[in-house]
Amino acid sequence: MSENGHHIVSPKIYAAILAALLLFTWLTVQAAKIDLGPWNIVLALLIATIKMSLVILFFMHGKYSPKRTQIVIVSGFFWLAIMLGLTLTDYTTRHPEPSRSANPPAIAIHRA
Amino acid sequence: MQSQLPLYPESASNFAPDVDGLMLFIIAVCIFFAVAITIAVIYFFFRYKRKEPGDIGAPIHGDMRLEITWIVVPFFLLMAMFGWGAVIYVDYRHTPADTLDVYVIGKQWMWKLEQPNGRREINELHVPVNRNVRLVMASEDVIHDFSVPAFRVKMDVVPGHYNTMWFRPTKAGRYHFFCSQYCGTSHAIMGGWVTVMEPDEYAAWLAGTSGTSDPVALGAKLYNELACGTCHLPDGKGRGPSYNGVYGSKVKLADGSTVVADEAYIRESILQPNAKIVAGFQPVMPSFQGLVSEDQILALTAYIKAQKDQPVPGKSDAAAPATGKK
Amino acid sequence: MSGTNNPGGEHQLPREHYLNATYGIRSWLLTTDHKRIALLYLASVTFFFFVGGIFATLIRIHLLTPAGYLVTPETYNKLFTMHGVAMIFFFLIPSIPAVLGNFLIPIMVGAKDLAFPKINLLSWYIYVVGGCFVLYSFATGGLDTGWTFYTPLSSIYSNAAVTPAVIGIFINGFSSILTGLNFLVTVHTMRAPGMTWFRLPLFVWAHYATSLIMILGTPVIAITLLLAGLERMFHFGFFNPAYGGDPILFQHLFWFYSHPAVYIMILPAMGVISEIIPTFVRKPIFGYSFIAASSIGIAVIGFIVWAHHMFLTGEATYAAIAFSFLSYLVAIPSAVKVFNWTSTLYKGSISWDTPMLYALGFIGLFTIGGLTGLFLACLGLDIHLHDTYFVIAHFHYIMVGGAVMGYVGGLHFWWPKITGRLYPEFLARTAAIILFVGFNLTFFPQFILGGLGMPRRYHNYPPEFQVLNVMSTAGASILALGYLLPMIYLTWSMRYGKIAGPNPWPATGLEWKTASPPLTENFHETPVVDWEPYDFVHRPDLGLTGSKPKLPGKLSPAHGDD
Amino acid sequence: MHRTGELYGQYKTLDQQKETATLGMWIFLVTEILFFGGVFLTYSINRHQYPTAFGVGGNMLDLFLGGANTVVLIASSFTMAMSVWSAQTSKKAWVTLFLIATLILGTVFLGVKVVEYKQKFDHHLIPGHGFDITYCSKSPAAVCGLSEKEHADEVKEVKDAIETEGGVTALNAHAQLYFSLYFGMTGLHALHMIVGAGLLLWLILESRKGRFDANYNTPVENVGLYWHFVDIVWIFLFPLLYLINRHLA
Repeated sequence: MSENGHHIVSPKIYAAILAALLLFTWLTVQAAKIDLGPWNIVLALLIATIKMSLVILFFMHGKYSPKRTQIVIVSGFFWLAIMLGLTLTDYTTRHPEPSRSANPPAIAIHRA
Repeated sequence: MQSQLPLYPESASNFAPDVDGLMLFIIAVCIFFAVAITIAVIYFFFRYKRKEPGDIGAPIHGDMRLEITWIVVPFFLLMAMFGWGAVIYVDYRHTPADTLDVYVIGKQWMWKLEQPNGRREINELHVPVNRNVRLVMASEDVIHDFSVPAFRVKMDVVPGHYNTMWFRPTKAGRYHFFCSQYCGTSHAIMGGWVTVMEPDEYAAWLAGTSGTSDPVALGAKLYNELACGTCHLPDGKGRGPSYNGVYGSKVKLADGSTVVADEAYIRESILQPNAKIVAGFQPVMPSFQGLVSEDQILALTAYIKAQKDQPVPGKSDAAAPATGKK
Repeated sequence: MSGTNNPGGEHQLPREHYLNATYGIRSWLLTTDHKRIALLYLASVTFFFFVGGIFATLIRIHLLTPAGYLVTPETYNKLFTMHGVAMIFFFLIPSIPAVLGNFLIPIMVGAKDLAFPKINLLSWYIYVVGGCFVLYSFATGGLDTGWTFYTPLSSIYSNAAVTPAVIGIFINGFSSILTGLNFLVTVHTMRAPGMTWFRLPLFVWAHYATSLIMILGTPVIAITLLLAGLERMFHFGFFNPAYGGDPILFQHLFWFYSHPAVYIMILPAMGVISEIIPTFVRKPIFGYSFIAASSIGIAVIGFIVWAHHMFLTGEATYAAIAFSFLSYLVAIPSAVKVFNWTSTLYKGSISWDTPMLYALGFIGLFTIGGLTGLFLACLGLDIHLHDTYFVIAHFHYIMVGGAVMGYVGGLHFWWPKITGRLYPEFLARTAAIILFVGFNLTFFPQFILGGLGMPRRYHNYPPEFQVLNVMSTAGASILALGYLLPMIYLTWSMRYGKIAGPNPWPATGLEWKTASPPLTENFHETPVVDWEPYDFVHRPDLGLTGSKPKLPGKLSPAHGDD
Repeated sequence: MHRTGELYGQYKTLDQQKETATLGMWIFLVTEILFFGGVFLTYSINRHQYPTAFGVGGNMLDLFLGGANTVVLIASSFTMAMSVWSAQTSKKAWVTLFLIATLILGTVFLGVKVVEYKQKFDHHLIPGHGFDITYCSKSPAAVCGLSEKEHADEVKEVKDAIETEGGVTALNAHAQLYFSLYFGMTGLHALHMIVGAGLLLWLILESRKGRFDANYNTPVENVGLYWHFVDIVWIFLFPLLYLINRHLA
């Protein structure tokens, strides 16, 4: 970027991205109305990720940025993944316990 | 109990020898490295003290073999510590099947413990020697932590979770237990004693009289302490309905339906007062969620039950007297 | 002073420098000069060090007797909480980065200022505003949640002034973020010609790693405390068990920042030590690239170990095993640093100047602090030692023995650069020794107390623990004296100290190539770097003419393996 | 305020100055990712625990308003991108125009958000003592502006949820978690929008003076980056908050 001047993205691409984003928005609303079991959330997040990538790559010029900027962007998401991923290792491998609920657990203890 | 300057706690459970062995290993490794580095530093410090103001040192930039050595050797030592520690921890987190279960409730700032036969204790825990004991622990308010240094065990007591821990006492005696997770003002006095007894002594102790007091009296005390009486007047003319004769009766609600005033209804009325509003009253009562414990709800329920035979105040309206809402 | 590049003549202060460029209170409060901002930070972190220090003193006096000597339990709880909050968020985290880092990083990389000077000033103001909120909380009811703010104690049950404190720390976080952002961008884009990545001083590498943690970790503590604050203020529920929320989740989020935050405190101190040692040993640092890489390694691995604070919360066994393993990995880069520093001493020409005493003290204390971390990372031992005084002793060895020793040592080392004057050497050496002795006497007994099972945050304790507690309190009084001394003679030397000259030690870094104190724009013209870091052999400009030992034929492994 | 393309003292070249500003902005956005990451994590864990209550809560949001807002925000991202393009190609009048369009769209978004918040308030969905997830299902359909069919669906859904959660108390508690997160997440997002709107206002005033052209457009570009980032946050909030278990309704 600093060496070869500034990349200018043409309005045509912007318009195309706008159209794609709107299409995906419609798609995600439609997909949500169908019962796919656990896949609903996966699909919704997948579509959101695609939309995000489009915004970053084109609206935010991520595709045309110098490598250093791209590394910064990727490392942001990498650290987010560390935070989510490692915390979920705890939650997904816990032994099933009596459900946490609004009532203090003393109840079950008295029943026991 | 011990000399003036104790250096290590007593060893009184199955975990103590394991933990102490590991502790000795890590202490040995640490002392080796700490002493080696200290000696090296002090030796170099005197050996290479500057002689002339303009002197400079030998231009040594590094050595790859040394770097690799002091990455690889510590790595294996560290893995040994990790592995050994993990073995003990896995053992600690996997309770054996044949345990004596004691229920532990932590609340600001006391421990309530309940033996398998229902015998209750406050800030005291009696367990038999050489028997696997499991503590099933819950908190009524904030996070606490049940810690017995002589057993080398501790575990957080978290509201909304059941945490369990286990140990096998190996030596009769009395040992401190502490609350080890900071829990507010009197955190430091939230502790007590674990008494490890011979099995026959324990059996005799367990068979002794229970420590619980009369729930009705307890409920009456709470009725005063929580100022229930400022609204729930016995004559039914307060802002809330009277308790008299309410237990077991049918209560007419503001939405026109009726419910039977049973335990569940009383409990709900204490915790979610606005869920069912008695006809003729306003939804003004605050929730007592978090203010009263389950023990106390039981006591209050017992107290309300005891008012069953009291005369119902006001006009007696066929099946549904204007009562019933706490 | 041993060794000077101008042995004959007396030095003069430069005619114009950053301190006398402009005058008046406005010229300080509206300055964008990184050096002046550093001094603003110096004043404010010193203030908070005093506040935290007074709380610490009261704590130690209170613990003289088993029943507690001085204050009520409520007050005691507030004392240790406020001690922690003041020291961690308002002294340790900003100390070296915001004072020494701010002053030195632009000069070390050969720039006129940081990349964003106005943002730099803004971050000081943010710090002050955050500090005011926290002081307001201290003054109006105090804070009794522990510096960890564990829910639901902090969000539901505490009756103290938690809300302003949480807001203050939230605000202060942005100061940290902006400082880190400024350093990162400066190191990337503002380096002088010839200042390649592997010619950067290790101090800059350490701050680069620190900045990574600041920008990646701090936003998480900000959002965490914000959520806890919302829970407290508006009956929202995020972690509230009454709504079915999970208090353990708060701890995950909290430690995601607060464990790496330990490295925010220690990494810059390691950077300071990596500067002091080669200067006073007059030889290149042993294993430059390994020390640089280990800083980055600590920053990265430091992010994936946080749940070792939670082994006993009911965390899943598998997760605990994974986090214990990762925690042991972070010990390796720390060990690499210690071994390399020690090896640097070999065949050096070691002077016994004050900064060097601090550096050696640092190596000793950090080694003990680091090694006792191995006990706590160990799953089996943590069951016994978690939340006892062992933990207190361990992290004070790292934070006071490590970070504060590094900070005070660094202040001495760069004091001539900052003020243009030397401190009184004899007093300084005395203070360094007093600090070392007082520190060990204060905190070593606490390891034993922890082993005995004395829980932390106790305002009273069983009588059998008294002897050790008295020892600790005695040490604390020596330690307090040790801190007062530098405070006095450093202030004295600002006016009456001997004029230092541009490079009194002499040292090899770019900061010693400019005047002491430096110009407002640091250098008359942009410097060009054509030497390797810590190279004394090819630097005739340092004026070192004495003999140098011959290069050894091969290194003796006898010393290397310790 | 500096003149167009002025070089600050600490930089050597304009290129360096621009590069520095852009890098700084991206690093700031990385901290924002982690900032929002914290709430997203809180959301994920709680949703993982209470899928039913979160489903019920999600279905009480207005899908039409949420969807419309998504469209509005995406459109504003487009106009923002276009204003950057206009600056890069020195079409000075268009810069201002597109910035104004962006600001208007952003304001519309915030307006719709206010309408939604008001609706939640009326429906007793603000966490706290007055919270009652069953309010709309207990009340006649017209109270919450539902059609008879929608109302019947909601009654059934709430009834089923009470059964699954083991009582109305539990459902209310867990639904409060959902609405705490709803207000926390959308509130934080709205706060970022407000900051963004302030920045846009500043840019519009500057742009009217003709400041931004092919030589100097860093502020437009960097505010643009920020605005797109805020858009991205919403791209995730929309499905997570509005669309979860929509198929059950």
